[in-house]
Amino acid sequence: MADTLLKVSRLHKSFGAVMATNNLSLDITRGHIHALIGPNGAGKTTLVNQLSGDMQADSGTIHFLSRDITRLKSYRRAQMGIARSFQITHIFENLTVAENMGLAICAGLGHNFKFWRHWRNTAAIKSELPIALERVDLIHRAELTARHLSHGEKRQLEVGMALVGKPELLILDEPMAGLGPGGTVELAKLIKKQKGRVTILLVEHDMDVVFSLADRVTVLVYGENIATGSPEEIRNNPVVRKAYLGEGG
Amino acid sequence: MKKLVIGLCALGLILPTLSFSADPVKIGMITTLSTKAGYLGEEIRDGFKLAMDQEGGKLGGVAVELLVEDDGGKPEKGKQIAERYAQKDGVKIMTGIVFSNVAMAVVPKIIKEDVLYLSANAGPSGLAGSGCDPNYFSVSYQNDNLDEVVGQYVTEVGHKNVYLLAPNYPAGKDHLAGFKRYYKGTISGEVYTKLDQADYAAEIATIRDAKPEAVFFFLPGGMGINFLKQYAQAGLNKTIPLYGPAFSFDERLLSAVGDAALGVKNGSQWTHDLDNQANKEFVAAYRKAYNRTPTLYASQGYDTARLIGSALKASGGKTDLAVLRAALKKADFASVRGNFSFGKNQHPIQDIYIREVVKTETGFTNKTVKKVFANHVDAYSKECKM
Amino acid sequence: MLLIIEQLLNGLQLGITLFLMSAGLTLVFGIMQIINLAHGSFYMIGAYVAATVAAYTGSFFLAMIAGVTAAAATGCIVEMLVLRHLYKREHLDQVLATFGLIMFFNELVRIVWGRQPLFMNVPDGLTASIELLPGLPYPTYRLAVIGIGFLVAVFLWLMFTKTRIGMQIRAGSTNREMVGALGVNINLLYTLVFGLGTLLAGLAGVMAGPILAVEPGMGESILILTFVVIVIGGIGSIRGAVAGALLVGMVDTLGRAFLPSILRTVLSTATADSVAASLSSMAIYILMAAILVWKPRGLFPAHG
Amino acid sequence: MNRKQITLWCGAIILILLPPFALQTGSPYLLSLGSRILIYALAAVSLDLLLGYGAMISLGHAAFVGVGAYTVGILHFHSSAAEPVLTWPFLFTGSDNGLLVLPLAALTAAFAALIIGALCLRTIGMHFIMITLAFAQMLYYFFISLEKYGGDDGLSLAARNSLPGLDLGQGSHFYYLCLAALFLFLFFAHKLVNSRFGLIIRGAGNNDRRIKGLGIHSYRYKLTTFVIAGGSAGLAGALLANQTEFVSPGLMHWTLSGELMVMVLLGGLGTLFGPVLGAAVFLLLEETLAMYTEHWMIYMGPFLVLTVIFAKHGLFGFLSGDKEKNG
Repeated sequence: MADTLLKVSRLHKSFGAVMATNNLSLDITRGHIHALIGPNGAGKTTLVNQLSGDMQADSGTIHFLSRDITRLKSYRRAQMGIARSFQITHIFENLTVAENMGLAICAGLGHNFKFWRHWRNTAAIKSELPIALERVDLIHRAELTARHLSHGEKRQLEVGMALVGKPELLILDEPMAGLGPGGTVELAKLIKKQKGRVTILLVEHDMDVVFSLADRVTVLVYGENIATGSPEEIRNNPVVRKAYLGEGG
Repeated sequence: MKKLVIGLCALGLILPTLSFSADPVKIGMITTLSTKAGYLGEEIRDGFKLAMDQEGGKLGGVAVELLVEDDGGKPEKGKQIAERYAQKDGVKIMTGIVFSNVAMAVVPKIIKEDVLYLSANAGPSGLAGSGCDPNYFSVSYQNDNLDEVVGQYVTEVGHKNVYLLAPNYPAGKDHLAGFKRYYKGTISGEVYTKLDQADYAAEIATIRDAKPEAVFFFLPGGMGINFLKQYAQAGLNKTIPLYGPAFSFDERLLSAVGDAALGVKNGSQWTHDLDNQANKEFVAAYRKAYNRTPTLYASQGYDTARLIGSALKASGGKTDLAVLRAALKKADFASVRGNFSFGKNQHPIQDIYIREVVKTETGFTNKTVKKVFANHVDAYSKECKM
Repeated sequence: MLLIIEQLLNGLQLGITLFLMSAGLTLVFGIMQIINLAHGSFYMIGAYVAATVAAYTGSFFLAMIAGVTAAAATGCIVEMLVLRHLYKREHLDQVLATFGLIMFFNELVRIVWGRQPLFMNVPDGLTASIELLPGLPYPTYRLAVIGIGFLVAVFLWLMFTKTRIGMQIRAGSTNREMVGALGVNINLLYTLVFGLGTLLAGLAGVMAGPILAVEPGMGESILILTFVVIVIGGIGSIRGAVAGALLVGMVDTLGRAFLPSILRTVLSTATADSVAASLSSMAIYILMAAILVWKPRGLFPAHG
Repeated sequence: MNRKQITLWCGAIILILLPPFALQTGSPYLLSLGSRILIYALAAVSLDLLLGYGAMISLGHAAFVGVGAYTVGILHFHSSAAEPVLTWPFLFTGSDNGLLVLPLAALTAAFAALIIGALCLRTIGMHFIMITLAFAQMLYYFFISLEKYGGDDGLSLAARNSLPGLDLGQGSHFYYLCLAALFLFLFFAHKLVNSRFGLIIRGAGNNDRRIKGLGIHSYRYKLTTFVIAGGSAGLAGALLANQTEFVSPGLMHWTLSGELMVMVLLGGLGTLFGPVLGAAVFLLLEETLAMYTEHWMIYMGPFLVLTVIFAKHGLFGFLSGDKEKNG
């Protein structure tokens, strides 16, 4: 393994009798777009939550940049360079678009106990904010309260916020969910632009998107990693076809 | 909404300018009408009003206007009301405060600002001793009086040891101190409970275990109801007699306690069965007006009003403080307590009785048992430098 | 020794009374996700109506039916008129609206029944004491309260684990929209849950009537205590309410019973008495703070 | 000038011109009522920082008002009883000097907020509401049993604190002190909520999970806000003690916390200036209703319920036409 960014070994997580994550191991290579697919209830979001630190694993380890992060809190992982978007849109609905993005920039600045100066007047924010807004095509919406954005724009904003901190690993949890065809195309373009610049773990239902974007694909069924490989390998893997693609068509 | 705001603002601005138009002498009553103790203020107010109504809105032949406001038992609120009465309404005579802590917050300040205060209930020691003042009169009692009488009585009855119970706040400690001043036996236990406590099972079990000859308690209002009921339910009222000051045994409270208080002896400066002409008239008129037997609080409100009447008569309706003070000091009115005069600290010198809770066809009430103190002077009088 | 047993029993009894009160509140908190400061008002209404009916009819049973019904009916009306508008609002709005309701109900009671406390007698047949052990008499009525508390706990447990409506209610607490989609009339369901919660509050009020003063504002004295109970136990959990209530009942009772004598061994009598009094009045709040620092979601958190 | 600015300027001018008006019309009571409104407004604005920006629904804010008030009361008690507060590590005999006492009151309250907040902020949602309530009750009972300082009876102050160049015993001087405190705090709070710190607090109030996802440890920011709000509530308490010349545990009772919340919501949550209006309307309403009927709560209660249900943006939102919170 040349350059493994994230290494998951023998991860377990159960809720009562339900095994949400079952002896799961997974390597993500730096620079790849690594897709995670699986039927509903396969435990994709549970896995993502454990990677981001929103949930603690029962056993097993997670290494990031060769450091054991299994027990670290979510904000510490974020500081190390793991950014995530949420399945259900998770932006600051009551703040403006610019403030949302500003917050994401602040997060990268670290020391934020600045009580006096208007947040826009920080040099770093002044220079970065327009670029970050431009990147996700929201500069014309900057002063709108985020809750008034369209669904697709909210997604763009969310991905944009995740990108601001120049994360090592970006976890996108079903970013296309609920988007119309137009929105999906826009967002796929946005993700493709990031390819090579940032490692992405993409949890996605839309197979066309997955197979067009991903370098590697992992298939999750009942919390188990049943296959990992290139899109081509996965497409032709008989186990996967039976367990998953056979059902979904 | 906007109109309401504007209206309120306008009201706030207009009201102060209206205050100097009326002729009658204004009397400001700050009392407790809400919270659990709301009925205390109601009694005082109704007693006071009765005296006014008997003269057709006058006291001592002088037209008076009674302003009443609820302090909610909060000292801060009491202060606000007093301030408004004094500054906005130009009130020179105030009365009505139920609780000592409210009185201690309100009275020292207003009597410095040329207002007469006549207490119709609270008689804290802080205003009876070195804190006495020419502008302050207590028409009711000094707080400890009603405990002192029980202390004396319990000694006379011959109980060798007594268990004491009061809420954990300064008034609770004062009341127990009053009892101890005249009680000569030993104290077998002294327990302070949480203010506003509801359940007394733990204390009652401890009392049963301590086996005292008698229990003295000061638990005013609802706390007293809870304790009396639970004490009787535990069956202790048959073995260890209870004693207390009148505050847990007024007629309105007794109706809520029921049989549980029967036979309990308590100390008071007044009971509705006292045999004097003024009292008979008062009790009859009160029952007619409000359809209930007056409590000691009502009697205090009534006496306060009549005392003010006597002073207004002497001053001819003028609010000249020096004249009013001199007239008040004479206590030239027929008190429903019979014997009544002011000591040098302007607290009452009066007879104090032990009475017993009985059941009559009209409900639960008190019956006078014995006059224990005649012309009793409170313990703080000698500290007063007036 | 006997004293210790008696005090433990007292603690149990206080705990059960608190449970009666908390059960309804934890239902409303946990299932409807709504903060109801006015829960004590329904307790008060139950007690007032029961005391009035008892005074007219002399029957405790009728009084109980009337008190419980009145509390539940008022609860349903309040749910339909006020709370229904607040489910999707923030907790803050709920706090304020129910704060307003407290003011309203306290004053209403004062207007309707007057300011003085009401009387309510112990039901006939329960007035005496039972000798549990030689030298340990215990008031029969208090034993009855313990019994009713047990019945309510069992009833609630059965309802939530064994009946269809119980399942629907629990499902409704996790996902309001989903249950609605399944064809359950969610508005009606919530009215019923709130009615049940206030019914339990009313029952607690009726049961407390013969022991405690029936007076305006009686709800608030016990309200704060029940908050402590359900927060310690874990909001929305019946099991937690039982555990929290017993814990609070025990700590409060035993603190009051034994702290003074324990402290007297190390301090002078007067100091011990006043320190003990302060400590025991703060004891349950200290307990609550300690538990929440240790387990921020209470002892038995309801979800997840 | 837009409608919001006009509203603000009108409010400021009315507040500044009240004393001359009161003196002109011979109604000194207006001044003490005004001072009280300003003090409650200060407490309500500080609570708005928690409620409206950080979404920390504290039902124990009155505790800090009480701590501030007691600082004034206790220092006065010691200075007049000539009994030192501290003999170690240095001798401190208590004080009536406002330059010392008022900041000290704010600091003491801030310190109390630091400890209480550090524990309470471990919880969220309903638990947070309840635990703040419990801590306030704890302090309430603590001060009730504090016999030395009057317990339930409270402490009376013989006179207000002294400040160089001012005579606080005079209604107008005291009024302007309160007004200055309120204006300064409003200015500071306005700066605060628009700073980077404020941005993070608003974000945490809006979506705490997302803030953590961004790698920001929101606990420290929330705690800092809690301390700032507690400290300024303490200052309000210190002023209130001076205004009534009296302190008692009643200041910490949870119903006062509830009333402060009412003021915030009535005026407009997350608007900073709204709570000032809310405090004014609430106190005036209480005052006027109580004059006309002793059953004023029967009107106040439903009024609150209706305000919550219908006036989502509070009175300030209504007057200024500003419908977005956190603006």
